[in-house]
Amino acid sequence: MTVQMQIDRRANRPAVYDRLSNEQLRESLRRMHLIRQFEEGAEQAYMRGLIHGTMHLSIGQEASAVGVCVALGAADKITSTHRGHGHCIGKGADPKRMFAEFFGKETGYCRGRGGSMHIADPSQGNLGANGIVGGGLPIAVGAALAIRQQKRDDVVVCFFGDGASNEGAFHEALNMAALWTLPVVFVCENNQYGMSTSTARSMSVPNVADRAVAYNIPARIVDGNDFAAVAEAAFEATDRGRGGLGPSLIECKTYRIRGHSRSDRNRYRSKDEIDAWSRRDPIVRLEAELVGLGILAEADLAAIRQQVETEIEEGIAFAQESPPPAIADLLRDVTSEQP
Amino acid sequence: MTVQMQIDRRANRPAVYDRLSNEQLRESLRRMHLIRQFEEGAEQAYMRGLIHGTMHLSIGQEASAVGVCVALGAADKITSTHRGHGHCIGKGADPKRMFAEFFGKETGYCRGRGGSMHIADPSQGNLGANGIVGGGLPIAVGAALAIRQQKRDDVVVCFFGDGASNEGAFHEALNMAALWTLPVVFVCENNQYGMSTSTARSMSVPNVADRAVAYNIPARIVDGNDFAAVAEAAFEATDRGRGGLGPSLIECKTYRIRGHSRSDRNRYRSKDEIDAWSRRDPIVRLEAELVGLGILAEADLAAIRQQVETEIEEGIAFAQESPPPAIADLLRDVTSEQP
Amino acid sequence: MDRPVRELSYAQALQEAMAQAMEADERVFLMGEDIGVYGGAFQVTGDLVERFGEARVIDTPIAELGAAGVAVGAALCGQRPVFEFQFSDFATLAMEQIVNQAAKMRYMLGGAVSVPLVMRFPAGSGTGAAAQHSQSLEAWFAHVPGLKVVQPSTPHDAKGLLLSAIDDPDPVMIFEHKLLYKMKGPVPEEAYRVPIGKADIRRKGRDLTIVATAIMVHRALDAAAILAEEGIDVEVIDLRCLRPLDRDTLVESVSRTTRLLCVYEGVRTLGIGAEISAMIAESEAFDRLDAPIGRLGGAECPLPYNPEMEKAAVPQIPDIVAMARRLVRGTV
Amino acid sequence: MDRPVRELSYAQALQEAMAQAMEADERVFLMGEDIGVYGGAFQVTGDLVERFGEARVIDTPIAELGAAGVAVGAALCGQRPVFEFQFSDFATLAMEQIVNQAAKMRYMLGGAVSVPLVMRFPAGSGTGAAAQHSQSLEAWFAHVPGLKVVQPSTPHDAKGLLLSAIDDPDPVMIFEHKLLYKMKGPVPEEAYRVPIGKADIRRKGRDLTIVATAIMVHRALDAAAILAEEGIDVEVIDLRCLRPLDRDTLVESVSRTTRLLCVYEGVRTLGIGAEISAMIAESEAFDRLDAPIGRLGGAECPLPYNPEMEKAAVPQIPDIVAMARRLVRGTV
Ligand SMILES: Cc1ncc(C[n+]2csc(CCOP(=O)(O)OP(=O)(O)O)c2C)c(N)n1
Ligand SMILES: Cc1ncc(C[n+]2csc(CCOP(=O)(O)OP(=O)(O)O)c2C)c(N)n1
Ligand SMILES: [Mg+2]
Ligand SMILES: [Mg+2]
Repeated sequence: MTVQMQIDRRANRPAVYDRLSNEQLRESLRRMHLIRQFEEGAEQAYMRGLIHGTMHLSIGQEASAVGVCVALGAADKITSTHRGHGHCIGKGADPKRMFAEFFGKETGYCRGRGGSMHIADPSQGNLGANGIVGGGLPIAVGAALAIRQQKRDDVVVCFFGDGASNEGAFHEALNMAALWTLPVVFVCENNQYGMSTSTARSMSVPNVADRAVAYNIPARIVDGNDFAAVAEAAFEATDRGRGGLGPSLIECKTYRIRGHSRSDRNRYRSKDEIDAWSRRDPIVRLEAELVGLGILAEADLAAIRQQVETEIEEGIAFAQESPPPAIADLLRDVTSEQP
Repeated sequence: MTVQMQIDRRANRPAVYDRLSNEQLRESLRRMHLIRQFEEGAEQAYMRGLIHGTMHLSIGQEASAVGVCVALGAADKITSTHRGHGHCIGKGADPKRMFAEFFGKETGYCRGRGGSMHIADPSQGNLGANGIVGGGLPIAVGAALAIRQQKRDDVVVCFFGDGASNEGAFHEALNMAALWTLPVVFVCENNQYGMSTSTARSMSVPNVADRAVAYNIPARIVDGNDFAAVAEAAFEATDRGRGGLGPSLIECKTYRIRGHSRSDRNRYRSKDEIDAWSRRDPIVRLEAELVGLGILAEADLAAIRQQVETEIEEGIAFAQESPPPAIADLLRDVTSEQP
Repeated sequence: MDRPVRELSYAQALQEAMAQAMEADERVFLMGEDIGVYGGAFQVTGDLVERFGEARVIDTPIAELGAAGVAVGAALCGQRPVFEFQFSDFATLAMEQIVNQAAKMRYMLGGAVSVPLVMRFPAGSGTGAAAQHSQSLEAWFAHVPGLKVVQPSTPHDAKGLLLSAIDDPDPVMIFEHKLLYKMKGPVPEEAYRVPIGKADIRRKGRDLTIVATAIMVHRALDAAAILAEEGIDVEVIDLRCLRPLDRDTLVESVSRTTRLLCVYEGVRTLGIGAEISAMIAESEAFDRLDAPIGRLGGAECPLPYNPEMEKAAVPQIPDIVAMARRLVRGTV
Repeated sequence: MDRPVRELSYAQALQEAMAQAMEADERVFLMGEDIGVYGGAFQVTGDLVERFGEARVIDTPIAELGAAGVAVGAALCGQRPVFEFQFSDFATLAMEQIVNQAAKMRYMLGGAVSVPLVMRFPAGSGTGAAAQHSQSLEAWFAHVPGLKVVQPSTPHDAKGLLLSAIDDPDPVMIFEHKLLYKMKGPVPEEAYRVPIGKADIRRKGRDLTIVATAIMVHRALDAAAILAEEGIDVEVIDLRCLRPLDRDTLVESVSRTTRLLCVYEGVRTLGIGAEISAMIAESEAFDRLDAPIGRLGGAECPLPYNPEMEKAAVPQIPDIVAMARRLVRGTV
């Protein structure tokens, strides 16, 4: 297996770590924990009836979110998906305000109007999750066009799923990005399923990366559960974008451990499959790697976990204590004129 | 140039002619003339103010229409485009009723309700032209699904333009056709432009066929002005479809000699380019070939042209003499219940 | 006659309609995202794939425009597709095929074809799914000649209207309210039909006609019960079909009660109540009107996530009661 | 003051607005199919590519959904795109980006962003282009909170409303009637604005208010001239903006004239006249009404190709005259 080979090859320090300070690596691991614990916290709150609506957990996919975002600066932009908590935290969001959003509070990123599927933080370059599969693809291209027009050298990362690559929006967006040589990195988190439908049952080619040739876009397939592999591909692609060489596609092979959303009965996949992927947990792997490379000590790991746990607890408390939006504000922000 | 080489190579009788009787070859040439003269007749009628609306002429593209349709039986289906007169005649339509449609008459294929962009003849397997670029692509796949469900061995030919291949509908349709191994032949008439926009300015790859690999669909590029080359590819692809091997794509490189529609000022291309392509007239080439191979004599050519001229004149007369629809029938056929 | 009537949920009733249609006619098949082994996002298709196989219960890729076009093509060639949008909001991706192709094809082709296509749209708010998963866009479709648009409010009508829709030679759009899927009600076992184009007077009354759709029918009935105690006698009409409108039933009722209130969840401006109001205001019932025509529709905003705000964005029972009082007792 | 007022065509007026906006603000750019060297299907962008270059007058591939999304993304990031649909009918392919993204983004994100996007839609029938190139879908957009929808009827308003739209922080949809593009009228040279949300009383009258949109404004004015000779004094209001509606102007006018006729080209059912009628029927003007509210809209069919049928499918001057007579003189 390609994936296995890559792991063996990197017995030594990954080259990409030369571009990252130890502090950044530590922070990356911390963010992966933050994503995991954020989602576990949200899941519990949901089961306890504290949150309504639905949510899509990315547990098991933390490396692709953080591995990509580590290559980005604050001025770079991302567009995200319905399964976007990881991207959001990867791009620097505050779990407090994310929880507040889940709890429908005025202190949330969307002041309680958006919920899980719409969290955004434009001030940090996060243009938002999206409830529409594929909805963010052309928006990312537009953001890249704006960057070009504003003569900046930022890049845009567009996260999307394997299922989204079947949408016409994918085709139109990639064609325009390539045609106009725009600084976009298309990051496919291929977790093998679009809801219940496996890639084999929805795609006429085995890999999403196989589609990139139709746009003359360079594509790489990486082990999406390997932080370093993702980060390496992300730096390569963002360098290309910043250098005016146009878009790239990165396909991160990964897996969502939880069901698609809260209503999933998991009928379309086997327990064995889920277990096998659970054993490839990206957080466990990064921890082992950083310790193995002497970048972190076991004690650091415990400290990180502890710090994250506290942050999550505080986040939930903040959310619970925050005020809800005033019903009288129902029509506020429909347009820029306030009622 | 590839195209030139192909011509030289075929100094001898094209292999595909073994599958066609001399009568079929003669009829193919006749249909190409019929398309040409039909459009010239329509053009004149339009300029004389006898027809309103717009029309999209395919003069110069007759070989792809007829070369593909010669591989089809009456039960096979086609979907066509805004530039569909050739496909229509290729599939056996009667120019009388086509003219009647142009003149907005009750005897027209659409009883005067559709005009140039909507001519269809479902009884002959022609599911219709389409005013929406790319609109016919998924419809063709649906027709192929119906064939599968009805356990028939017919095929569907889906004509579309280079411009249409930039639509999301293209991506979605080709993916489903390949995924479900459906009997569709996607025939791209690449006439180098979508309206004023050249393929270089609208596509991130040089050929539409370059996109087929993204769907695992076999693709061939042929000289679209060479009847035999088109027919050969069409038989290969329809054989595949009938044999249960799934979809194919044929890209016919061709050129429209007229402007995009009646309002085109031709600012986006040069007279030289138009002249060069005019010298590769598919009708002239087929005539030369059939005479060279001894299939037709010069006298036959004159007879065909004469017969077509008469048919066109009669068609126009029929259309002019036909009654218009009754205004009282305005709401007829909106749904199956008649008002 | 005396058999106790069986109860099914709205979702089960829809499923039974599909199963009976598929048993009776091999041209009928289902298409949609995750309608096979997953059973549909709202479990409407449930286990049908086990009964009818993957060839007749087709999971499509996430490709609404293309998949809708596939359904149009299959319908055009003699099949009878029943297409599920996972959420009605995603129909925004397929409007081209629905509106330019399916709705117009028969007319554009001078009657040479028909497009016997059924599309199912889970619609409406109340599930906390926010602005992109909660819309009620049925009025758009009711604006399009060539389409028929139904909106059942009970399990009984869900089954009967879906069976009629599958029989129908033209494209029929069924809007199903997500909050109704689990609602139970009597559903006969046989494959009965509810006619497309007929409204249903759910409660007779003298003082005010309320025309409501989908979940608002139930809220209107509840409001009517409250109002009855105050001596206000409300007639409640379940519109059931948005295109064509059952003009006769509506005009007759309003002529009798002399007052009209339209209640619907879609955005108030240009929601279905706008058409009902305008239709009455230009009809012979106009001269009988004793009060302005009231409308309660969705708020002029996207659906918010916060549950209290979400409720505030669509008509609730107290809103209906209050508006009914104003129309019957006061001046506006 | 005394300068003779310069005349421009409606298309030229739009072009001048774009040119002035692009000169004043480098964030403004144009996107669409064949808007560069071709000049646009209706020659609205004309030679602008020569003046502003291909980086600011962008020919897109034929990919309406994606291109609309690109415009949304650019707007979100501080640019000011003006997007041309080649025909408004093709917006059916882009409803997702317009309705789920552009219209809702500000609200969904709690006010954190705005989407300063302008979209231009050549609409309407009369060109013999048949059912897929002749629709008037503006009512769909007026049903969507978060959008603003304008429909200028004169060169003057075309320029002024387009400039206001480009200034506006929110998505503004401009519906342009194809038959108006060549119509000439006075257009000041400076970059003036016409406010979004204000109707225009084009003719004062006492007996009947006609509210019309786009080309119907001109037909209504012609009808009013005919009716004046018969002693019927018609007030003609050019609605100009479909969302938000100028309620005050409409209610005031109808309260004065006591009669209302809505004339619009979109399909009659759920076209903009449905909303105007319903708005008046629930307003304080209701009690002043001396006649049913009349509506003349597009026929309940796709637009046919045959030119006589095509005319019959939308309101013409004699239809307006006849309906006005019935409302003022007779009972319906
Ligand atoms: C346009 C659209 N179609 C369907 C859905 C419903 N839906 C939400 S997520 C999802 C699966 C998406 O699969 P993928 O892109 O692989 O992302 P993943 O959920 O696996 O992260 C579906 C079908 C949607 N939200 N939007
Ligand atoms: C969805 C859609 N977008 C745009 C148009 C306007 N239009 C009609 S034909 C055409 C060019 C099509 O190019 P291509 O597919 O290459 O076909 P060709 O005209 O060259 O035969 C355009 C832009 C349309 N009819 N439908
Ligand atoms: Mg996936
Ligand atoms: Mg072309």
